[in-house]
Amino acid sequence: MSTHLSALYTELVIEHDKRPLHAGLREPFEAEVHHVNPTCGDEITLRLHLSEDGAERIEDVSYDAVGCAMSRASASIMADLLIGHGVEEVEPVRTHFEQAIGSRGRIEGDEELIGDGVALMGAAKFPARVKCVLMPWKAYQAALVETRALRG
Amino acid sequence: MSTHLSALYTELVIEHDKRPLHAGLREPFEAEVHHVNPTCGDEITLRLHLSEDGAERIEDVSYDAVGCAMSRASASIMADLLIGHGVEEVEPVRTHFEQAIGSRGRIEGDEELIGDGVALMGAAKFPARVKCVLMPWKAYQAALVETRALRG
Amino acid sequence: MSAATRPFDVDAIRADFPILQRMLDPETPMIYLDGGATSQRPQQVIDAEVAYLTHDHAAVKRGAHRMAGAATDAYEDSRERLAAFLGAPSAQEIVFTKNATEALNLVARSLGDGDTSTPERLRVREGDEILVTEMEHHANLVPWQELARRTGARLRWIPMAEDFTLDLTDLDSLLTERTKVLAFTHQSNVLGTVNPVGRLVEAARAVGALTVLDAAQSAPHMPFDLAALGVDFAALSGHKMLGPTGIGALWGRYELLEAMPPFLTGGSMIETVTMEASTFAEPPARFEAGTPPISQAVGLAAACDYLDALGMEQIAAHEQALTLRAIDGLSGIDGVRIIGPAASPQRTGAVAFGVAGRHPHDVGQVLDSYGIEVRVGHHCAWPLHRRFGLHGTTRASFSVHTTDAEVDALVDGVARTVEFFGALS
Amino acid sequence: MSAATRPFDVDAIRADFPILQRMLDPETPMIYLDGGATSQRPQQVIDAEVAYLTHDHAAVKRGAHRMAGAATDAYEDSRERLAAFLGAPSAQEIVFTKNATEALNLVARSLGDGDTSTPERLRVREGDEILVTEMEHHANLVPWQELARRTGARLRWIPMAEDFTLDLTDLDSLLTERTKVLAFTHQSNVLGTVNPVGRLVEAARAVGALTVLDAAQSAPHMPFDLAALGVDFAALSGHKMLGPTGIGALWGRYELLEAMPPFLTGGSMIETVTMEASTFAEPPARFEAGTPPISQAVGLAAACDYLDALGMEQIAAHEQALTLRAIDGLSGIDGVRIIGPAASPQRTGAVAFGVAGRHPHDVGQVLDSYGIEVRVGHHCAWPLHRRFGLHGTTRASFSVHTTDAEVDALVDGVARTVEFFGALS
Ligand SMILES: Cc1ncc(COP(=O)(O)O)c(C=O)c1O
Ligand SMILES: Cc1ncc(COP(=O)(O)O)c(C=O)c1O
Repeated sequence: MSTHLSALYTELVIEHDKRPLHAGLREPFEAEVHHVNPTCGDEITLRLHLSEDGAERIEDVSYDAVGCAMSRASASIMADLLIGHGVEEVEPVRTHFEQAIGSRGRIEGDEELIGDGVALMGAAKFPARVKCVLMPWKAYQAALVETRALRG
Repeated sequence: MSTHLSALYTELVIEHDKRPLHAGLREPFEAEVHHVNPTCGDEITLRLHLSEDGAERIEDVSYDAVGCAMSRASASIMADLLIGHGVEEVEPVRTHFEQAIGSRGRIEGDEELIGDGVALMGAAKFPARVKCVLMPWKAYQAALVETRALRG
Repeated sequence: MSAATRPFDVDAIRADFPILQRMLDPETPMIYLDGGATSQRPQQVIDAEVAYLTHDHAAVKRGAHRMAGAATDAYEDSRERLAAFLGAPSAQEIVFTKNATEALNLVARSLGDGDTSTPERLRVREGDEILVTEMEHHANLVPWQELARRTGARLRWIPMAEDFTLDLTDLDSLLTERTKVLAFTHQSNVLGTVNPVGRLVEAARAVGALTVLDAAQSAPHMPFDLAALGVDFAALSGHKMLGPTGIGALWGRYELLEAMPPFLTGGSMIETVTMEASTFAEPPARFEAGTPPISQAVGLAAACDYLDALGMEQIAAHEQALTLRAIDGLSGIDGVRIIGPAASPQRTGAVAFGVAGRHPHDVGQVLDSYGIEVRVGHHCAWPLHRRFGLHGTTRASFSVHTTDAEVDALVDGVARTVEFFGALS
Repeated sequence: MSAATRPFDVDAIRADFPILQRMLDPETPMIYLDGGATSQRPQQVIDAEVAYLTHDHAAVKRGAHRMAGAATDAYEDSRERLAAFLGAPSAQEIVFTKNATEALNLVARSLGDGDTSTPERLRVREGDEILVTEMEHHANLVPWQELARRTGARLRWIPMAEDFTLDLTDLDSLLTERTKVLAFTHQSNVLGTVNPVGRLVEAARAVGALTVLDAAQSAPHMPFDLAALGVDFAALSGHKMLGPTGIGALWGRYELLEAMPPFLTGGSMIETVTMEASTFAEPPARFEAGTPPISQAVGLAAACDYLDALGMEQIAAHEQALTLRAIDGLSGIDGVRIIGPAASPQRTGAVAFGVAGRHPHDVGQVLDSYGIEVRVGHHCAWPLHRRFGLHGTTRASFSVHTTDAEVDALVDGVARTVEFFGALS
């Protein structure tokens, strides 16, 4: 097996793909978004539930993801990184993750910040896969915008 | 002066350009057509008058040509070749002229058939000029079609 | 189309394609099995374009100088060359476009743009129907959806049968007196299915409908004779037939083109222009607004020469043998399912397949690590995939330069991919 | 735009253009003064395209394999490169088209195709007005005539003044609350006149009209900064800026592109497709249906590199000096009349002229016999010629590789042409 393959399909990725965390669509939620990757037809439906107290604590991220191992693993890892944290608190995580994955391998993923997310960094060298990995995060961002719009 | 130039602007061409035969628009006529060369904007208005007796004798070809020396000379030479002859009788003239001028110089013009028309054969090597030279002939053909349609 | 003038020797052919020397990484040679998406250009095509550029380039049709003459000749000779390759009755029926997509859009737009001076059969309006098929590439579907939306016409389609061919059972009720156009692909870019052109054309003619053939996948891979096919329009792309990107062609019967309104407007397609109004040139100029893809036309003509020298019969036979070899090999792998009709002499060019429980993106990724470049996803035929409950497929497609060894590497690679994921889970 | 990185040495530049070695016949070297129609490609541009083709070619955006990645990178990097060259705020505002003509058609069609979901300012309808100028190239006139015809909008135009500049006297009454679009050329392809972009943009903004700039003749010949120009859209062609044929570009403000309906439809521009309906991708993908001109984009990026290395300031200065030299020389010849504004620092690139009593076709033919390749006719600006009572003009246009000696040969050639016809008549 060539090296780049083992860097892509790490045990962690396969594990998240097989047993995705927080998968499924749950109530309650404020916003539900549906994103599609037009190149490959992958889809994610994602629901976001924030705390009612104005602190914007992410109470739940539930989702239904149809796609490749990378995109499913990414959704699983993301949900786990987000749930239980404040929106502002996870911003650095999101930003760093996006930067690292978009860097073509120039920026290494910081495990302190993005935890299992480092397992996805093998995709950074494959632009087509970067899109797969980012799709759940784009969906989260869109859901956040909607939720905030809703709450005024 | 380079050789091809003298082959193009022969004395005959210059003569026909300066003192075009049968120029001007005259009555009577059955059909009047207006042709334009979209590349250079050259224009010809041409009127055709055939004998009434069914013999299709070309009684008159009158025209107003705005264009380069080649196209004006061509109109002049054509009118002179056509007037006074039967439509069927001049068909071989027209066909030979078109073939020779479109042949890139492979077919020489036959002076027996096309008279002064041979003076235009220098244009055969210049596709853009071939269009100039052919414009009056195309106008004649169109006028012939119209006249025949009119006469039933 | 003309008789082959060189032996079909794959090693010699491979030597013509400089990119085949490419290594994906220091250990991995490239096995390019994605000619269905875009083909590679042989040195002959590259050289023809460079020769034109270093000797004859100028603006076409607009100049009177000798360079303009040389360039116009090069461009118009390329039109003649393509016409001969396709078996078109006249070069004046060939319109150069930027790709097959533009060619299809041209027809779809023009049919919606007519006015009272346009013959009825070339005007699609409310109450009319447009018939396509469920296997179309988006390029031969979305323009018709848009035409229907703009005009109020109704879009209908011939459904797929379970065996991956068109289900023609209800053709008679799908094709009615209201049908103005039947647009369909010659060969599916996913399944490899070749559609029964003769039968479809006959049925369309019976109701007076125009036929538009998407020949993007067929013209480069089989003996192709427009006169024999009997359609009214055909579209193709240069970059799928060993020619340049940036060029495609629409072929249309002259008497139809002559009665159609223009699509793109601007320089070189006009007859007269005033500030108030313009009139338009005869075809093909009417449909070629602006400076055309001149050097690309020269490259495309060289591609026609290249293909004809090998012989389209020989190319079809070569690619068919590879297809059957691939089907044979892949069917033997547990968990692999061929998406397409059973092996048949009609089935050339491409093999799509699925690996049980595995997303095509992942399959493609693993194959890529072995150097095998195949395409994954819906291949711009999303409705077709949805019809069969698929999110996507993996597709290998074969070219003149593909070898048996490469097909074997594909089969071996797929087997290893299945193992790879088996070991991981 | 960036600072020059190589000296402006015309001999060295000429060595980059292989076609300049061309002889028209054994005695006649070619003097190419028709860069305004299409430019020649330097070896660097040819090489970049060939390098891409022999190393990285594959289909873009549709594949997951490494070759598709390499090709997509090459294509998207070219978009970045062109954006930087033009001073575009974002590469996502660059749409690759086949030429400037398609770019202008794209805007004109899209503005006529909206529905109730389209913002009012991006919808041209009956009662609206479209303003152009009398000096436009057909590419920036006919598409607007057609838009007016299709929608029932009214086409108006800014007339020419006697001094060959736009007559802006009545601008206030021409530009009204009903004006949806003001489309105008940056630099006239015939006269060399550079229009006052700032003033026109300001006036258009004041009435809420969109501005569409035809930059086909300006972007290749002067420092060009979209941000500073302030227009909403701009169109250009690769083949006029030392790049390939078969590629052009539309630049548009992202927020406008984002709200506009697509033009060509098909693969790669969709979001989702079902048989019933489709939704479309974000710009620029939304406007790039089908396989794009990939290797041509790479060539165009190399052309941007080439121009930037020489420096656009330096190029403008060089071409301006040639223009003034030509005007100076030609004005000295009896019977020659310059068609264009008086010599000024604004006037670069092209000189059109007439020879008394002689049709431009004949003038061009004689010049061609001396090896001087100039364009004759109405240069796709027929209304402009008609306005000045001209059937056509002869136009010399200058490029980075044009020398003083070539301009002198032109002047000498025109003098000899006048003599030649004088002697004959
Ligand atoms: C001012 C101007 N606009 C538009 C065009 C059209 O460019 P193209 O033919 O490359 O589409 C040209 C060139 O012919 C031009 O000079
Ligand atoms: C069957 C079919 N039709 C149309 C197209 C569109 O071709 P292009 O992208 O060159 O316009 C393709 C290729 O993508 C195809 O396979």
